[in-house]
Amino acid sequence: MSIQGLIKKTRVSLCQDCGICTGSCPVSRVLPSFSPRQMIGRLILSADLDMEEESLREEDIWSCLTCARCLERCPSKVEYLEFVRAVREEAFRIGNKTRYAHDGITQTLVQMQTAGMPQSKTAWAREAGRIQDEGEYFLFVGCLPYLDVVFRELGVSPLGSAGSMLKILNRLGIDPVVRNEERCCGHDMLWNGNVDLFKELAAFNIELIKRCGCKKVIFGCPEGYLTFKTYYPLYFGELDFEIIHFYDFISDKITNNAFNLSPVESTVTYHDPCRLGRMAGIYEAPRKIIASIPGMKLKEMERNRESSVCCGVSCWANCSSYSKQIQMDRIKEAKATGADTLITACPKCNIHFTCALSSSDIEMEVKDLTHVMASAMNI
Amino acid sequence: MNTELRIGVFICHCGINIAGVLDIKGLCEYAKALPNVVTAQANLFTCAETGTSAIKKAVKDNNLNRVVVAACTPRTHEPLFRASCKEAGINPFLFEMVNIREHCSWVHRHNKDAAQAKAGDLIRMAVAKAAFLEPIETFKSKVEPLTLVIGSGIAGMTSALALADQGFEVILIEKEENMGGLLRHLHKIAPANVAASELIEEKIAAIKKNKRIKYFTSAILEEVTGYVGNFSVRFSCGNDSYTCKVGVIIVATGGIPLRPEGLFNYDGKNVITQSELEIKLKKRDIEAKSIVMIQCAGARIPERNYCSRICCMVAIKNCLYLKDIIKDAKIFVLFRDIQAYGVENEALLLKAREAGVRFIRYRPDTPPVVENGKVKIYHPAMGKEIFLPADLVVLSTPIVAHDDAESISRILKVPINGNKFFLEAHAKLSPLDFAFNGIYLCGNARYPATVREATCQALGAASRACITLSHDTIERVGTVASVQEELCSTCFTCIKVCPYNVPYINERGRAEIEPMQCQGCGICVAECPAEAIEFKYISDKQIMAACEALLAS
Amino acid sequence: MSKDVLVIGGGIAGIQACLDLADQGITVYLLERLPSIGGKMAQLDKTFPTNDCSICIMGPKLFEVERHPNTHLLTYSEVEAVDGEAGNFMVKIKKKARYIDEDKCTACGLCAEKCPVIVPDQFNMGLGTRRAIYKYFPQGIPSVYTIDDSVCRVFQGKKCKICAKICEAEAIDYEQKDIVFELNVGAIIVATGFEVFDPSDIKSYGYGTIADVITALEFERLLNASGPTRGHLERPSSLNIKAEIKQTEKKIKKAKARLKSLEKKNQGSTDEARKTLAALDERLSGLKAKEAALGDVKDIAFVQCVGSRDLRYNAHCCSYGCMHSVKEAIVSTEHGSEIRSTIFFTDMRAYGKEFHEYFLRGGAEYGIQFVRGRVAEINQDDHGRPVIWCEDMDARKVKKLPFDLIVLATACVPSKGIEKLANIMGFDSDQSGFVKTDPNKPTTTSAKGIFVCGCANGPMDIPSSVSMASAAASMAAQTVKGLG
Amino acid sequence: MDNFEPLIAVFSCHYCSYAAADLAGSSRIQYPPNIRIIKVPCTGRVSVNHILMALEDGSDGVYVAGCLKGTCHFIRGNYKAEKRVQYVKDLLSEINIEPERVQMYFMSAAEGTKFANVALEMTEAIKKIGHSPLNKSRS
Repeated sequence: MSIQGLIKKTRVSLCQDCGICTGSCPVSRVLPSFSPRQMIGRLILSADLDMEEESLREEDIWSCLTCARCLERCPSKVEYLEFVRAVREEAFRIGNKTRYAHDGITQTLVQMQTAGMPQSKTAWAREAGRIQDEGEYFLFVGCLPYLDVVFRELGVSPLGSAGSMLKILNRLGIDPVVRNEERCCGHDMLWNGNVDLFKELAAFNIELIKRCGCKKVIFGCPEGYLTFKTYYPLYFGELDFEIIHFYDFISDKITNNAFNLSPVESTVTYHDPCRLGRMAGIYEAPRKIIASIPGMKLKEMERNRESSVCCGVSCWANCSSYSKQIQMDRIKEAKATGADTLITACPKCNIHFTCALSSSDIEMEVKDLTHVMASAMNI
Repeated sequence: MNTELRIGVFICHCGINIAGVLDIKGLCEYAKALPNVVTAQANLFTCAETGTSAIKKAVKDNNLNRVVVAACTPRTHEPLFRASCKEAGINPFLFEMVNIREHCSWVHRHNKDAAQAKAGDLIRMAVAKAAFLEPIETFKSKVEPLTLVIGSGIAGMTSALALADQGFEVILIEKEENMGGLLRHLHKIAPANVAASELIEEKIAAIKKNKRIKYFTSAILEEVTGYVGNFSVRFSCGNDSYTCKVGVIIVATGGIPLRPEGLFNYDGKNVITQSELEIKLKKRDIEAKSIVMIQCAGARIPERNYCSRICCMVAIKNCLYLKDIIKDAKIFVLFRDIQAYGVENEALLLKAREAGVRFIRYRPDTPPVVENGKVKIYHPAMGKEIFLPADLVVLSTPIVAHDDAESISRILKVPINGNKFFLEAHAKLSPLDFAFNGIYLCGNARYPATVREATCQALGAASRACITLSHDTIERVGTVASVQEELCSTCFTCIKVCPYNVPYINERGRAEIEPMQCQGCGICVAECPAEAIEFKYISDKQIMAACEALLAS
Repeated sequence: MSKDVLVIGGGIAGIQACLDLADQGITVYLLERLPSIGGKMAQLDKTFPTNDCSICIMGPKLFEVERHPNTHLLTYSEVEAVDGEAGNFMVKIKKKARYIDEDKCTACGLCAEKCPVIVPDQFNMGLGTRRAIYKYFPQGIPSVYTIDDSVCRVFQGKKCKICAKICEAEAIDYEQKDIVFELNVGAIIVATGFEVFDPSDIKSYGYGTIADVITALEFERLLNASGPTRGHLERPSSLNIKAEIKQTEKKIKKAKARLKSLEKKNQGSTDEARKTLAALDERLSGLKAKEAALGDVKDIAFVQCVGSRDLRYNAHCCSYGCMHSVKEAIVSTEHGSEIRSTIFFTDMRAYGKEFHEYFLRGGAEYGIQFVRGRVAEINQDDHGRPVIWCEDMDARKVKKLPFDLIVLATACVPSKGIEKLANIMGFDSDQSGFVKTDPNKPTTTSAKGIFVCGCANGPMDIPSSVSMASAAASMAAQTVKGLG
Repeated sequence: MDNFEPLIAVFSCHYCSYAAADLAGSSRIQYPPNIRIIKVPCTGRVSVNHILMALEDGSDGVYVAGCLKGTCHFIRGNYKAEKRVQYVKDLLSEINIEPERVQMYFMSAAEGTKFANVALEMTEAIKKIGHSPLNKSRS
C-alpha cells in the first residue's frame, strides 16, 4: 500500500504533533536524534511532496523497538506500530533492510527452515517429559532450541524453560503435541519487513497444527503467542484452533497451592515484556504466579505494566550501545526496588538482560518465570 | 438641622459571639452617657424579629431621630436595619452601624479589657458620627423606552430583534448603504453550515417588516448627550439630520479583517485573504490544486500583538469546504498555535485532519516566505527549509477595529483599548456593559467573535438593556456627590478625577454632576479644592466627628 | 401559565441569568445543589487576565441574589421532575434538610468550633478539613450552617448533640426533613456548570500516587488566602508530614502518660512502654528532619491538556486551561520571590481579549518558562520529587525535569447530574455530553422553553459564561412575556 | 515605655479592606486591639485633611487600606489615596512628625490574614516610634 494510503489507514494523519510519543520512547531517551513524532512528520511530508521513495530510505524506521509504549499514550490513537510495520514492509521491498544482530544468524536459520528438510528439535522434549504426535494440545516451542545453542555462552538455558513448561503441563495431566516440523512463528521476519517469508512460515505452521488435529495451542513465548493471536488472522483469517499463553493457562489452576509449591525466600521484581503486556494485555497472570510462590516477595518497578519499558532489542536487529543503555537503565530500576532477582516472561528479554549484566558489576539475577515456577515445584 | 438630636443605641449579644467577650451591660451604660443618646439597650440577637421590633418600639417610645446598632458587619446586616428604621418612620440613612463582632469580639478574644475599651471607642465614634447623619432621599428619573443600536451586522440586528421581540422600540443605524455587516461577504457559517447570505437576508427581512424597529442606512452618529434612561442622540442620514431621545444604547459597530498590504506578497490574486477566498468559494471559481494557508498573517506581531480568536477556525472551516469542492486538493495550513477551543472547534480540527488537511507549525522567528508558485517554510521535523507547492496562498488576517472606533468612543464617552476595541466595564463580570450606565456592547466591536459568539453577546446586550427599559422610571439612592454651584470655581478638578467622566461644565459655566450617573465613590469630593462638592452619604463633617471621637474627651 | 423563571445552578452563569431577569422585574427561583451558591468561580483564587480576586468580585453578586426582592434562593435542592411545556412548566423540587433553621442561624460558627467530627473539606478539594456541621465556604450565601448527616454522630445513632447545646439561637433541628414541593414556571435556564476531570485515570501522570502532583483547582485552594494553608504555598507531601508529626506527637503524649502510670503503680516492667516511646521519639525526629529537608516550593510545573484534546478521554479542548495555568504561574510568584514556573503545552490558546498580551507578560515580566511538548509521563526521583518526561519540541530533544510541585490542567467535563436532568427535561446532549444548542440560537436547547448557559453548554471562560447567561435571560424573558 | 498602647485610625474601603477585616473576624484571626476602623465607600473618598485630622485628634498612627492595585471597585480610587498618603507623609516630615505614622496598604477582600498582619505590623511600628506629639490627652 502507498505511504499516503497508510497515513490515512493507520490514522497517522490525525497526529496532533504533540510529542507525547517521543517523550515516552525508550529509544529517544538514549538516542536523541530519534523521534517518532518527527519521523512521522517527515514521512507525511515526503509522501505529500511525492517523495515516497525517499521516505522509504528513512533510517529511523528501523530504530523503533516497536515496543508500543507510545501507542498506549497517543491522544490521537494513531496506530503507530501498524504504520511502522507496514512502512518496513515497503522499505524491505525496495531493499532497505535493517542491520541484523549476531550477523544475522537467527535470520539465516529462519530462512533455512523454509527449505523442506526435516528438523530434529524434539529430543529435549522426550528427555524432559511426555509428548505425543497428535492430540488436543499443541505446545509451540518456537526458537528456543536454536537460542539455546546461540546463547549457550551466556549461561541461559531457553530449553530448560521449555522443559519446565512441558513438565508442568505433564503434572497437569496434559501430554502436548511437540513436532519436529514446527517452524519459527515468523515474528522477527514480520517486524523486519520480510512479510513474504513470514507468510511462508505461518502457512506451514497453521497447516501442521491442523494436521495434528490440535484444538488448543500453548505458547511459552510472548512473541509466538502474539504473532499467532494477532498477525496470523490478519493474513490468514480466523484460525480454527485456540491460542493460549502458558501463564494464562496455569494461573487459573494455581489457586490454593494446587502445585504444592515449596517456599522460595527471595525478593523479586517482574519485567513486563512488550509483546505479553502492552500488546497482548497479559499483566496479571505472571504476577499471580509469583504471588503464589510461598516466601517470594514481589517489588514492582516504578515503570510497570502499561509503562514497562522494552528490553532494548527486538527481532534480533539494531543491537547497539543504545540497546545496552536501555538495558542497564532497566536493570538499575530493578535493583532500586531492592529485589535480588529480575523475573522476565520472555526468552528474549531474559537473554538481553543476562547479556547486559554479564558486562556489568551489578549484583542481580535474571530468571525466566517458567524456570522459577518449576524450581518451586522441585522439578 | 436644628431639631434636638435623639439617638438610640442598640447593642447585640449575638449569643455569646459578642457577649462572650464583651460586657454588654457595661457598654449600654457607657453608651447611655454619650452626648445626644436618649436610650441604649441590649438584645440577644438584634437581627432577629425580637430585635428589630425592639428598635421600632424604642424609636416610637423615645421618638428617636437617629439609630445606632452595635452588632456584626454592616456588609450583611445594614440593609435589614435600615429597613427597620424606615418602618419606624425615620429616614434609613439616619442609621449607623458599629461592627463589634468581626472587628472586635472575634479578633480580640484573649484580650477582653482592650476589646471592651475598643468596643466603647467604636460606639462613641459611631454616636458622634450619627449626630451629623443626614436624610438621603431616593429620586426617580423617567426612562425613554427606546433603544439606539449602532451597527447592523449580525450582532446589531440580533440585539434589535431581541429587543423588539420583548416589545421595545428600536432605532437601528448603519453607516453602510446596506445592512448585514461582514457576513454579507462570507460564504458559509460553521458549524451550522448555513450560507451567510441566507442568515443575513432572513434577519434583514425580519427587521424590515418589524414595526417596532426603525432602521437607517448610510447613517452617521454625530452627538450623544444625557444619561441612562434619557439620552439625546443626533445622527445624520445623507443630508438630513435626525435627533431622538433613547433610554439605552447598544454599540455593535463591528470590526473588519486586516488588509495585508505588503505582507507575504499579498496581491489579491494568487495571494489572497480568507474573506477573499470566501467570495471565491461562493462563486465556486477555484481551480487551485495545492493551497497553502498562513495563520497569524499580521497578528501576534509587535505592531498588532493580539490573537484575533476566530482566524484559525475560519481557515479550518474553509479547508473543509475546499476539500468538498476539490477532492484531491493538497492543503497545508502553516500555523503558530491552533485556536480550536471548546467542543465544536476541536471536532472541526479533527475533521480537517481526517480530510487530509496538513498542519505545519512555524515559529515567529522563521516565518513562511511566499514565492511565486510555492511557499518556503522551515520544517521542524525535516530540520531544514522546504518548498510547498502553492497555486493559491490564503492569508488568515486578524479582525481589526474600524477607523471610526475612536470617534464613536469620543461621542459616547466610552473607552477603547490599545487595539481600539471597545473596553467593557469589567473584563470578567461585566463583559457587555460599559462603566457608563445605559450603554452596552457586543460583537466584533468588543473583540473578534464567531457568528455564534456575536449572536450570544447580542442577546446578552439586549438583556442588559431590558433591565433599564423594563422600568418606566429608574430609582437612584442619593448616595451621590452634588456640586454647590455658588462655591464652584470651575477648576475642572472633578472633571479630571472622575473615573466615570460624569462631571461636566453646565450652561452657567459651573461644574455639575448628574446624579443618575454618579457612582458615589467620593473621589471628586476629596479632591475639590473649593470644597464645593457635597456628599451627604459620608460627609466631611461625619468623618471629622468620627476622628474627633477617636479619643474619649 | 406562569411568568416566573427557574434557574438551575448557582454558579456565576446561573447567578448572572438570575440577576438579569430579577432586575427586569421577573420573579426568579435560583436552585443550587450545594449548601451555598457560588459554584466553581468561588473556589478560584484569582481570575485572568486581570488577576482580580475571584471571591472579591463575586461576593457582591452573591449578596445581591440573596437580597433582591424578585429572587428566591433554593439552595441544597435538586430537581426531581419536570412536566408541562414552555410557558407552563411544573417542576418538582426536593429541598434537602440542613437540620438548621435558616431564619434562626446567625452563622456565628460556634457549633463548628465545638463539633467533634472532622472530615475532608470538599470546597478546599479535600486539602483542608471541616466539621460535620459546617458552612460551605466563609462568604457562602445563604450565610447559614448545614449538618452533613452522612457523618454527623447524631445521624449515626451516636450520642452527641453538642451543636444543639452550644447554639444560643436555637437553630439546630435534628428532626428537620427533606421537603418536596412543586413550582410553576414559564421558562427554565440550565446553568449546571461542569466537573473537573479526574486525572487518576491517566496512570502515567501519577496523580493519586505521587503526593505533589495536584490538579489546577486544588492549586487554586493552596494559593487562596482563605484556603487550607491560609495562602501559604505548601506541598501536599509536606502537609502530610505535618499531619503525621501532629499524630506522632499525640501518640508520644499518650505513651508518656502510660509510662508515668506504670511507674506510679510500679506493676510489671516498663521496658515495653519505654521502647515504644523511644521508637516514637525516633520517628518524630525522622519526620521533622524530612520536613526540614523539603524546604519551600520553588519549581512548579503546569501540565496542559490533561484529559483534554485526547481521544482516549475527552476529544474537546477545555478552552480556559492555558490561561488558567498562565494565571496560576503569575499569581504563584506573589507567594515566593524564588518561585519559577514552567508550562508544558501543545498549542498556547490565548485567544481571548487581552489573553495573548497576558501570556506575553507571563513570560517577559514573571519569567514563566514555556515548553512546547505534551508531557509523556511523571515519575519520582530518588528524593521523591516528581519528575516530568517530555519532548521539548523546539529544542527537539527529550527532557527529564524535576519539580517541587506539578499542577495538572485537567479537562472540563459535563457535570454529573446533567444526564439525569437531560432525561427529566428532554433536551439533547452533544458528542461530549454537554447540553446541545441550536447553532443559530446559541442558548436554545432542543426542548422548547428550556435554555442553557455557561459551562453546562460546553467549556468556556467566565466572561463568555456571563455573556451567555445574559443571553439565556433574554430568551427566557421573551418566553415568559409570551412575545418570543 | 513598653506599656505604650498606640491608637491607630484606619480608613477602610467598603469593597476590599473592610471585607478583609470581616473575614479576619469570621476566621477568628487574632490581632492587636489598637486599630479603629472608619469605613468609607472607597479610599478615594479619604482626603488629605481627613488623615491629618485623624492625627490631630490624637491617633498615634493612621493608615488607609484599599483594594489591590488594578482591582479598585471604583477603578482608580486606591491610586488617588496612595498619592494623598504620600503627600501627607511629605507634609509631616516638613513639620517634623515621623512620616511612618501614616501608611497606605492594599489588600483583597479574601485576605483576612493580611488585614491582621497589617494591623500587627502597624501597631508594632508605631510602638517603636512612640506617642504622637499631637496626642494631648495622654503622655
